[in-house]
Amino acid sequence: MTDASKDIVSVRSLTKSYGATVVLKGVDFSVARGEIHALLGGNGAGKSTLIRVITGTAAKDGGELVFRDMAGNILTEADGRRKVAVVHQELALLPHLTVAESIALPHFRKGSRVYDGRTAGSQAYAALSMIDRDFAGTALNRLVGDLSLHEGQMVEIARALSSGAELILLDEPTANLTAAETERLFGVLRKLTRGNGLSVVFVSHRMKEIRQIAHVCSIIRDGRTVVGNVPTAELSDLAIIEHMGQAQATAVAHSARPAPVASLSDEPLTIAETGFSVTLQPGTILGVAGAPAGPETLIAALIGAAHERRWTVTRAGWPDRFRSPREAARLGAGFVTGDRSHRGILHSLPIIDNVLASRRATRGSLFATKREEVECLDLMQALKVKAGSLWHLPNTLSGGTQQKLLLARWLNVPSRLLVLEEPTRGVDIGTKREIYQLIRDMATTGTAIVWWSTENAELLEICDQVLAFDTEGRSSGVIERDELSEDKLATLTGMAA
Amino acid sequence: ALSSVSHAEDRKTVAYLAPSLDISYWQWVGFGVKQKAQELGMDYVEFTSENSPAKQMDNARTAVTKGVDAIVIGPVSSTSTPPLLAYLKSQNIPIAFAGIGPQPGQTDYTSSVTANNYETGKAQGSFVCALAKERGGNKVGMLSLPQDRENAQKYLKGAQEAFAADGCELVQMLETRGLTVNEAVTQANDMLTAHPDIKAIYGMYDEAGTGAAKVLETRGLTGKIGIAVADGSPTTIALLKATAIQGIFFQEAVGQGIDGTLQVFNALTNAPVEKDLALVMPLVTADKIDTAEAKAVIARVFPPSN
Amino acid sequence: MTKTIIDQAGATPGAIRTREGLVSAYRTELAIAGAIVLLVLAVGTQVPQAMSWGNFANITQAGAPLIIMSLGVLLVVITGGIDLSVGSVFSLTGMVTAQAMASGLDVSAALIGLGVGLVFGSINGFLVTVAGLAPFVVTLITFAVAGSLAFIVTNGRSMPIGDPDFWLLNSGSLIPGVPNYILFCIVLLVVIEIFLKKMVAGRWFYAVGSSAAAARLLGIPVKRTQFFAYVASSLLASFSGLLTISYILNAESTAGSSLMLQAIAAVVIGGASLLGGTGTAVGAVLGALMITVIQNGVNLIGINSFWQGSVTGLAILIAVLIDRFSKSRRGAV
Amino acid sequence: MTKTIIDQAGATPGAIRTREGLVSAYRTELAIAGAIVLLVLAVGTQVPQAMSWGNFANITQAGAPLIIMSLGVLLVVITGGIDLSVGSVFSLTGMVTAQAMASGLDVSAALIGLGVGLVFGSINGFLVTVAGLAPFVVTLITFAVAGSLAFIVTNGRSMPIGDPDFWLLNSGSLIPGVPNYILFCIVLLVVIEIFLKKMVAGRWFYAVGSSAAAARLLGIPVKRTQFFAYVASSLLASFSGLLTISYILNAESTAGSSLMLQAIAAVVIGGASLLGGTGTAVGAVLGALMITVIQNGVNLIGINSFWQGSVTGLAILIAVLIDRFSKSRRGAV
Ligand SMILES: Nc1ncnc2c1ncn2[C@@H]1O[C@H](COP(=O)(O)OP(=O)(O)OP(=O)(O)O)[C@@H](O)[C@H]1O
Ligand SMILES: Nc1ncnc2c1ncn2[C@@H]1O[C@H](COP(=O)(O)OP(=O)(O)OP(=O)(O)O)[C@@H](O)[C@H]1O
Ligand SMILES: [Mg+2]
Ligand SMILES: [Mg+2]
Repeated sequence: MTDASKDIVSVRSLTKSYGATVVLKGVDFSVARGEIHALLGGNGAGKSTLIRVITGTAAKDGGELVFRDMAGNILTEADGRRKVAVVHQELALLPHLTVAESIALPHFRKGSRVYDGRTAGSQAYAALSMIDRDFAGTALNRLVGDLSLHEGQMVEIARALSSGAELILLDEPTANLTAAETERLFGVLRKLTRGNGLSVVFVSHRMKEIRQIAHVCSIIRDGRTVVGNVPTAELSDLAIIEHMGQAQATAVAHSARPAPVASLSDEPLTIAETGFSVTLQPGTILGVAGAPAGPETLIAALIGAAHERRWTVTRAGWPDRFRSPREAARLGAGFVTGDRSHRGILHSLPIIDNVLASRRATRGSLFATKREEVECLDLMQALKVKAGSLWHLPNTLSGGTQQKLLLARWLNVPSRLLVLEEPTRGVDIGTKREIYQLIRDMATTGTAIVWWSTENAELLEICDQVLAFDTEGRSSGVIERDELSEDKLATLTGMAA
Repeated sequence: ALSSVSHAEDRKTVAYLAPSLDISYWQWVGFGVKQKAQELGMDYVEFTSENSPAKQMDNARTAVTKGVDAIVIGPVSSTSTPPLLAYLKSQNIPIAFAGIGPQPGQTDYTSSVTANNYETGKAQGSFVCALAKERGGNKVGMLSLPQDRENAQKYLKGAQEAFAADGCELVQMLETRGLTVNEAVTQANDMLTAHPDIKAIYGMYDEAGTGAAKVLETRGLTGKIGIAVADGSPTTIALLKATAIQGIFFQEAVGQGIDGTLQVFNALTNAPVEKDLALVMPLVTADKIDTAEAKAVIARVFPPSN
Repeated sequence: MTKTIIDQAGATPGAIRTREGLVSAYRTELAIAGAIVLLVLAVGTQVPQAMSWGNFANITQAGAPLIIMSLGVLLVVITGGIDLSVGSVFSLTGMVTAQAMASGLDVSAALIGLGVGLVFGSINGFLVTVAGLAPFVVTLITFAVAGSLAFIVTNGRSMPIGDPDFWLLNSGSLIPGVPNYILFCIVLLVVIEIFLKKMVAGRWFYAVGSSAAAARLLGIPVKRTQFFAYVASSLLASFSGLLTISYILNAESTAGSSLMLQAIAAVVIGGASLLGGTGTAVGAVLGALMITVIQNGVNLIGINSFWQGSVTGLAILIAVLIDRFSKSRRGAV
Repeated sequence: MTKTIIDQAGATPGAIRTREGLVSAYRTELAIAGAIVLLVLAVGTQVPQAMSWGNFANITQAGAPLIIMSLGVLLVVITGGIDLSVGSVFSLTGMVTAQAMASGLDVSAALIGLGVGLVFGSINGFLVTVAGLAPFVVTLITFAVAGSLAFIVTNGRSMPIGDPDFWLLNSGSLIPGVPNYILFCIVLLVVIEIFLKKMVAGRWFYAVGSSAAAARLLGIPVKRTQFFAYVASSLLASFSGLLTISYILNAESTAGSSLMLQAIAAVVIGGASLLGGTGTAVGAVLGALMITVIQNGVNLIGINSFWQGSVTGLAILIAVLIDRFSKSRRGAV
């Protein structure tokens, strides 16, 4: 039977629309004290919207939202929300503030108080060091704007952890974390839920993580609850996927695929630094694994984004070094950024311009034609994008759907090299498989793919070889397909899987 | 009843086109136009050109669209007027200039009522030079109108000639941008800092005199450095009475409006018109300020409400 | 603990619309157009002549320079920049051209005038893209410098235009029956709107303004686009200045000083955001027209000059509130 | 330079910390201060009196209104907004106060003057936060309206200040030996700098300007902060207007018209970005001082006023290039 008094928050028949789009069509959802509750669903199911309604950033249209205190008494919504902390899917970063300030400032509720930098620093240090001690030791006075995406993610999590909230809502917090950081985060969450009765709502598209951390799960699909409060152990992976409405998604294991057509070119590509090199044949998929520092410099060199002197990229017909991403793009090196919100999406442009941007930049055509609309539509259907119109703005799309727009930019663009940073970040389980297939198809036409992922399972599934970096950012070796395993990756990257 | 309707239809309208509103001078010309128009049974409308000749032209066209019968204009500049005059001629509308005249060589206007800036500049230059000599020096400073205006150039030319003739040296001239007292205060301060030996100040516009007087007062130099100013306003008259400044060359703003309006009215009623009226700018000194003569002059300078 | 499992058939994903409705694409523009019509009608009830052909000619003639300048400013604003120098470039172009004519050059003096735009546009573009300075600061500097040069050229004197045929530039009719100033406005409007909407390089303007970082990674030539925007803006300001001296056959150092704020206001009223990434040529032109119509109306009604600022301010406020209100009713933010 | 000590053992966290040095915290400010000193020295070689105490008094006296206005504009700019209405509010405050005194009120007329700031600040704040209009448009409207009201109040006449003691506000000495105008500048500078650096609400200004959307998600009262910024800006503009009429004992409708662009320029020269999130009170004050010193120098040397714009523009350019260059040498962008 329901023991509602144990729930810290519960919603019933919740509805929410944006304009003509009905997003939540009657969601029931409740979180008990001390539990870690996975909130699951496909892209655009309404998870982030539900979180926004619970935290009050979006107003509900109808239904009931109840917060309770320890004794089970009903609180006002305003009082209830004070007990809630959240890490949004699109990070709420304040680029001009220091890390210490970003973490501590929101905890000072009253503007008339003195902002005590020292207390703020200790608070921030304490929270950050739970996830990464080294980072905490060096980051406090850095500007948030100078952080990488994954460092920014840690700042956000630290802020939530240090808020003293009784309920923490984490919307895909691990999408930008390395395996080791995820592991440490899970440790902290377990400790806090057990010891302090903290409740956690956890959104992720990574099945492995869900099984690791969540006691119970709820699944929403198309704005309705289809599974509510079921122990995670009671549901098989397949059942979960089915409830999400993605039954067609089959687990395609790495299968032998036809040799690359190599129509574009037979030139191999050699990536080298002092005392190390790896050659990439057309049509191969090179995975990149390890702490972000190493892959970041390699990728910057591959696409000409920074004046990177450490790496040389050699290929007949290409210069020693790209001077700009534009030069790279025109010579056939495409790139999907991992920082969707700040370096990927063009927020004020409609979907069609977002999708076609790289085609237009590289093709050298003068006019944006009507034919492009058809092309765009095809791409969106290939990626199962849920949208009302090609002319809607990207911020009307769910996080995972926006990610698909980034991928669509380079899909089927004849390129010699495609560099992907976490291309499936935030993409749901069903579509992920299809993306793997689409990328493999591209490889088959001769495109060399560089795929950076922090999700080892993904690398194992799709890559022909994997280049590993250690935690110091040094390349620690290439693993060939036959030797690829979680253990081997863990040893070379210095990070436990 | 019929006659009153036909009377209303007969009523003429005069439009006043001011170059800008940032100087009270142009407001006072407007006052004169309005006053005279009432007297003559005409309606009055006004437009502002924001120092832009294009806006001035557009204003004229709007006025014609609106159905005005005559125009009194303080032009943005003399050279800005030829197409305007051509247009008004084609519409058969009489136009009188006030304050600033038409471009030399133009003839298609009804009347031009201006101050004789060159002569005034000469007279004021002599007066300022005399002030300096009374105070035991021959160095003078000038707070000038922006030298992009013809009237300012003429004042300056006259003044320079007078200085040369009378043996005075113009050691510094600073031009205003904003025509505010505050700016004049800053400029007078800076001028006296750079040239402490200045003995008299030539103020080319009213706010310049007010600002210079303010600075002298702060520095305890009132009377020790002479000030003469052109234009005249209640503020400078008060300063003159307090002997904070020594002389005002009155420019008859209201008078120019009155005279200009009368000339266009004459043109409309086929009465004889006077084409070029160059009004002298009478000097009034502190001892003469309360005479009937001076009062008659002041009535033609600014509206009584001021 | 409540445990629920509901099963439902997979929802069919709705069809994606590919056509952009004209009404929704130009919603802001329609709102302003409506506001303009209302304004004209309101003035017309007071002053019947407001609705005459003569007055429409007045409005277009008076508005043409602002319209053209606003189109240039729009290009910069779309890329996320701002151009404060346009009014000064406008004045300086007039002075330089008039001076060149006075020293004996024929109509080719106009090319020298356009050269002013080219030079200042390039300086703006250079300082923004290569030196990496903030657009506001850069164009504030060129605003001051060009404004000061406009006085220096002729030592402050205003200059009549000697060449009697020069008025043909503004008031002649390349196409019989259509005065040039209208022709130029229409051609520029159409060319720029098509460029922005339909040409790849035009879409780059929006991409750069939307996120310069993202645009760079996409292989879009960010700096070249920005540079081009500043040059185009200055050139259009120059051209607008030429058109004006051709209209009144006189060049004045202060001719453009009130235009800069008006042009930016026109662009913003027309729906562009100063944060970049939005705005249309149609909107900018309508914004400029709206400002012109307000000024015309204020003059026709004979509102005391002192009140003009207040009336203009309130009219703009009402226009942007209407736009804002129509937006929020449709749920968009 | 930032010195970083990594706490490996975690034994005594209190003793180990990272510290931001004063020099690096105020790097831009130091660069401007240096530029100001250089400017004064350069003018001094031409006009020795430039280095006199009298001239320093001139500069502070002339600069005080701009300094105070710039501090207000800074608050708005930090939150990512802009305030174009300050010059008009400055003028209107003067006219209203003078008129109130003329109609018999005593020094309490000054409170009515500040009321002008309060009203216009609230209107700006309301339209930006509640109506959600763009700050540029909102303050352009209030710029026009307040500017027009400044004429309407006295029907265009300038007004002398009747009360002979009113000059004490500006030139009296609440603290013996320190004229009030200097006192006000220093007190406002210190209060605002401490507020911005050390108070939670002050940090909110930076958070809001850094990213209003993120700040909102973090529970920071974005609208309240913005509203407060506009009110503070208008109030300081009003106060600055009072100080000016108290100095010259005369109120004019156009008194503030040149100040708005100067105040924004001061803030930007002082290192604030118009995109929000950065800027210091010290920087804004130095920026305002720099502009004042340039004008003073131009007047002292007696440079033809036509050249003032060019000289000022180039000086600003050099200042921002020095700042920019010193930044990129340190690797920051
Ligand atoms: N501001 C908005 N305007 C219109 N529609 C919106 C808006 N925000 C979200 N939506 C729509 O609401 C639906 C649910 O979005 P939501 O972000 O909650 O999905 P989600 O479950 O978090 O997906 P993901 O896993 O991709 O993050 C989507 O179809 C999206 O297009
Ligand atoms: N590397 C570190 N190891 C352990 N604790 C640290 C470390 N860095 C900072 N802290 C903690 O954070 C506190 C504040 O650090 P911070 O550098 O912000 O201080 P601060 O610069 O002196 O503050 P203020 O902003 O007042 O100048 C320190 O007193 C310490 O408790
Ligand atoms: Mg989501
Ligand atoms: Mg600190």
